[in-house]
Amino acid sequence: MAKVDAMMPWKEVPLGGTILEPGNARKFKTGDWRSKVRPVTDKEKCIKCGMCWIFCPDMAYDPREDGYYDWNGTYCKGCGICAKECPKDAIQMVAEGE
Amino acid sequence: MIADDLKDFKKFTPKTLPREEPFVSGHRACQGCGEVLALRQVAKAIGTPMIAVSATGCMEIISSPFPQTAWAVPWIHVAFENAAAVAAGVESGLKILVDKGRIPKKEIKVVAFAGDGGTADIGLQALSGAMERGHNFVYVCLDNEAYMNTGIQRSSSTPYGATTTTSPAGKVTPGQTTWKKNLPAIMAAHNIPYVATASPAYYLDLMNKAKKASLIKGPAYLHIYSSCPTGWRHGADLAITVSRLVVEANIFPLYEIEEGRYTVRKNNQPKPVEEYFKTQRRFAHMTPDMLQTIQDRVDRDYQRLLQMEGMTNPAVAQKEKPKGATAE
Amino acid sequence: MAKRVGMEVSIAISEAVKLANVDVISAYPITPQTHIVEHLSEFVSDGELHSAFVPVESEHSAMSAALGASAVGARTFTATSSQGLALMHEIMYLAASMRLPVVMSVVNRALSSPINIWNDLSDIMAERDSGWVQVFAINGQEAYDLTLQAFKIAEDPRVLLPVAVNLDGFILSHVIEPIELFEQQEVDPFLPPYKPVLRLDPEKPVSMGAFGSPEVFIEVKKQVEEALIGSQKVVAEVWKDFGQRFGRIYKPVESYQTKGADTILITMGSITETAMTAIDSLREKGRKVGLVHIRLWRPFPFKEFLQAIKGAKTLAVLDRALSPGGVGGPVGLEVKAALFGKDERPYVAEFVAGLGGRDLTVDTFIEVLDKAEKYSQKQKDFQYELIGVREK
Amino acid sequence: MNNKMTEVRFHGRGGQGAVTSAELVALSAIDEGKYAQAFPSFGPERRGAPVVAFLRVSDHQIRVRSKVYNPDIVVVLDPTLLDIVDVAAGLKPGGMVIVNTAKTVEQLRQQYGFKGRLAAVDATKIAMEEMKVPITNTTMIGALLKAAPLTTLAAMEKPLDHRFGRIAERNRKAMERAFQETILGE
Repeated sequence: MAKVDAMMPWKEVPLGGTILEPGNARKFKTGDWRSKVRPVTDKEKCIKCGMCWIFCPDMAYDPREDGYYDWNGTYCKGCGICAKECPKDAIQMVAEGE
Repeated sequence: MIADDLKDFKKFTPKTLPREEPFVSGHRACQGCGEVLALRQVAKAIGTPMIAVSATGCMEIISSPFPQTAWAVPWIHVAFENAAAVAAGVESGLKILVDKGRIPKKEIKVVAFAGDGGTADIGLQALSGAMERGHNFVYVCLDNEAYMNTGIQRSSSTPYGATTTTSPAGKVTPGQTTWKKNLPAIMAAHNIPYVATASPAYYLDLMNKAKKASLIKGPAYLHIYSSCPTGWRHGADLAITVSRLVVEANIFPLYEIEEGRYTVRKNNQPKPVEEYFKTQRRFAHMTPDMLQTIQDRVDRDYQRLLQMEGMTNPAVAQKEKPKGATAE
Repeated sequence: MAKRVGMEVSIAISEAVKLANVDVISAYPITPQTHIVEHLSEFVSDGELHSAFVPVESEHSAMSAALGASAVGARTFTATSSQGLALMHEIMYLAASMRLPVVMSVVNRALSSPINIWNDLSDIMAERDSGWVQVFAINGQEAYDLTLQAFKIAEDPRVLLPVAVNLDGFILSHVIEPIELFEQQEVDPFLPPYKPVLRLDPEKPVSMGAFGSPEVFIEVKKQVEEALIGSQKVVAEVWKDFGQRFGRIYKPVESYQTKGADTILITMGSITETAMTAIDSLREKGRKVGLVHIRLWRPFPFKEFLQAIKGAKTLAVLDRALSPGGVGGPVGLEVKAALFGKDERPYVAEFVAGLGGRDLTVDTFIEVLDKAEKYSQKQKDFQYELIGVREK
Repeated sequence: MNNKMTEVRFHGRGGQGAVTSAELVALSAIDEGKYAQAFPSFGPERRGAPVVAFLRVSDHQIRVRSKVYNPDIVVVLDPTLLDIVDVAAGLKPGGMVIVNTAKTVEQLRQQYGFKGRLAAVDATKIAMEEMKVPITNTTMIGALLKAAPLTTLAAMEKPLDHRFGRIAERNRKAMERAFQETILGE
């Protein structure tokens, strides 16, 4: 559904309906779109190849200095591509809420 | 000559991929969208400074629900059929403002993004004009093989036999009755310096081609396979699976055309096309003779590509002896 | 000091565009506007005008490229007519709502079918609701002046709306007549370089043309409407400034011999000058007639218009575009609407004439004025009359 | 003339068929000679994104065409929506929220603090058992009809057959089980 905060007095709408804050879609929690499962990475099996990071349509893996990748539940929509593509099967799709 | 444009081009390796994300999280694409993944990889490879131009379509809608935008770079969308023309205006405007000293000289990459409908159908005229005029920009066609934003209607890029809401599998006609329009060949016919096809499963190949396209002075065209779970009726986790299979079956061969010279990624032991069609319910009604028709034509088209390479790029053609299917 | 020369009006317009030091010209040929862009291409190729000439492949792309260029902060010009303007229609609305101050010459020509390359106002009247500021020239000097002024109006931060300068195809665009050409150093103080409020800039990224849900669409449209209505004040300022610098005063509505006039003819565009001669000849015969022509069509100058026709018993509106199945033409509709709430209202006789280049002679105007007065006496109840139709 | 009209709002996610639920009930009610109206909340529906659909059923002609802001009944096809969407927004006094959930009515009331009338059914379990897919749109129709007799289970057969053909029977079974198993809390 359309974001409620699209409502604003007409004088406050930026010129021509332009969006002035680049990349402010980050404020939107697409993680709410997960309904059934989420990916969980087994650090033992992970070889830091970055497939989960480069194949994620929602950029829901944040590279860490030590080479591992942190899963970001705020954005992950639970599609399961990362689990499918992980060469070491280190990522399992686990039921939400557990 | 693109050789000097690319003289300091260094290929990406898995460990040297840029961290920057010109396109950020929070966009409203469906779960497991292959097109937004392709877009992300292209934007990441090209990097900043960049000005992005979108045609109307899924990527434009999911990335700009006012007041939020997934674009961290300057972005403009005007209409469905004019991404190439708007990009031409942006590029011309930047060039003249630099010439007149009104803005500092900077290598700003102008990149147009459109779907297959926006490119092969309604936007073809503006695209042809911009290419012929030689504007310095990259045009990226994210091909999800139908009009997905309006609810999966057929386009000229919908593959033969696929069902869509306007090419349904009926008793008389079994889905799309026409063969996929060959956009890369049409773009090559404009004698532009760079044309390439890519698939997000082969992300290094894709990102290297995107980088090369952005470095080349003049127009460049990227045609990128973009899977769509909603429109193709496949699992949300299969974007990369189908993006790899389509290449392994030679249905979507990967190649570059640099100043008319073809360089084809060889795959002389392709998987049967049926293995690809099995993964998506849009092909569920495929009959054996349709499969055979497709297999024959896929094989023939692949041979033609090799012949084009032989004619236009003999050095490369000889160098590579035919080998088995090469994984990335 | 300005130089007086004989020049084809289209060429004069390209001279004005050169003086404006335009950054990007997106051009596509269509009779009768083509001389403008042809001449501009010569300036550019000779280095007389430092701008990017983009020979696009269609008018749809002409307007699209113009938007792209304007979005990066370039001063942008294009020109078109008839079918070309119709092909731009989709993007006209976006230019206004995205607040991109493109300037366009519209060399007015009939809309097909039948295909007809001659003059009437059907093309621009089909863009009435696009949100553009729209002005009309009645002679070559005006076309030249209005083009220069258009950039200053469009780029004013209080406006930031595209401006269409209308001139009649052939009967004005292709006429050689005296034009006073300005010097560059006279114009530069009047028209400084374009300073955009918003532009596509990697240093400060923005997203233009976003997807507007029901929650915000009306608010964006309200902004455009306020800018368009508010632009009349800016237009007046620009015309005042122009008058002080160059001596010619422009007003949204101009009156001609309307003092003590019972019947006033309402016209737009260059036929106005022919009509003035008809007014003169009738005045000599003691007829109490006058003329009012509308220069600023959008935003419509209601106050000035009502002031100009005060005291008239009869208005004879001469439309150059037909609104089929309705009240005749768009100008008649606007005039009747403007008068509707007023307690003291003249009789309005609505005529549509000169479609598709049918020549409007002095006699035609006399015929219109005579009919208007006759119908007014009888308080004839009719929607409109199409002038010059061959019955037999 | 009391225009006895029932307004229902369905909450689901893109691709779960919330609007199909509304449409099938409307078709069935119309078959019975009543007046009905069903429509989605128009907008770009993306797979996974929260969406709503609306249904109105009445004995008299329905002329209001805006969205349903004050529903008599809310039907929630996907329990995970409870955390992110205020499903009870605008609920009429005495209105009821029907939720597809494995939880009991008490647990729901406790976890989400629902004040109004509440009903629960594990439609996902029923759908998996009867139809082998976790699609709950037809199943939840059973729950809705338990809460409000907008149409009858019998009348639902025709629209189900028309829409689902050979797999209509499974949908009908799941709908009927939901009708039986829905617990109408207070």
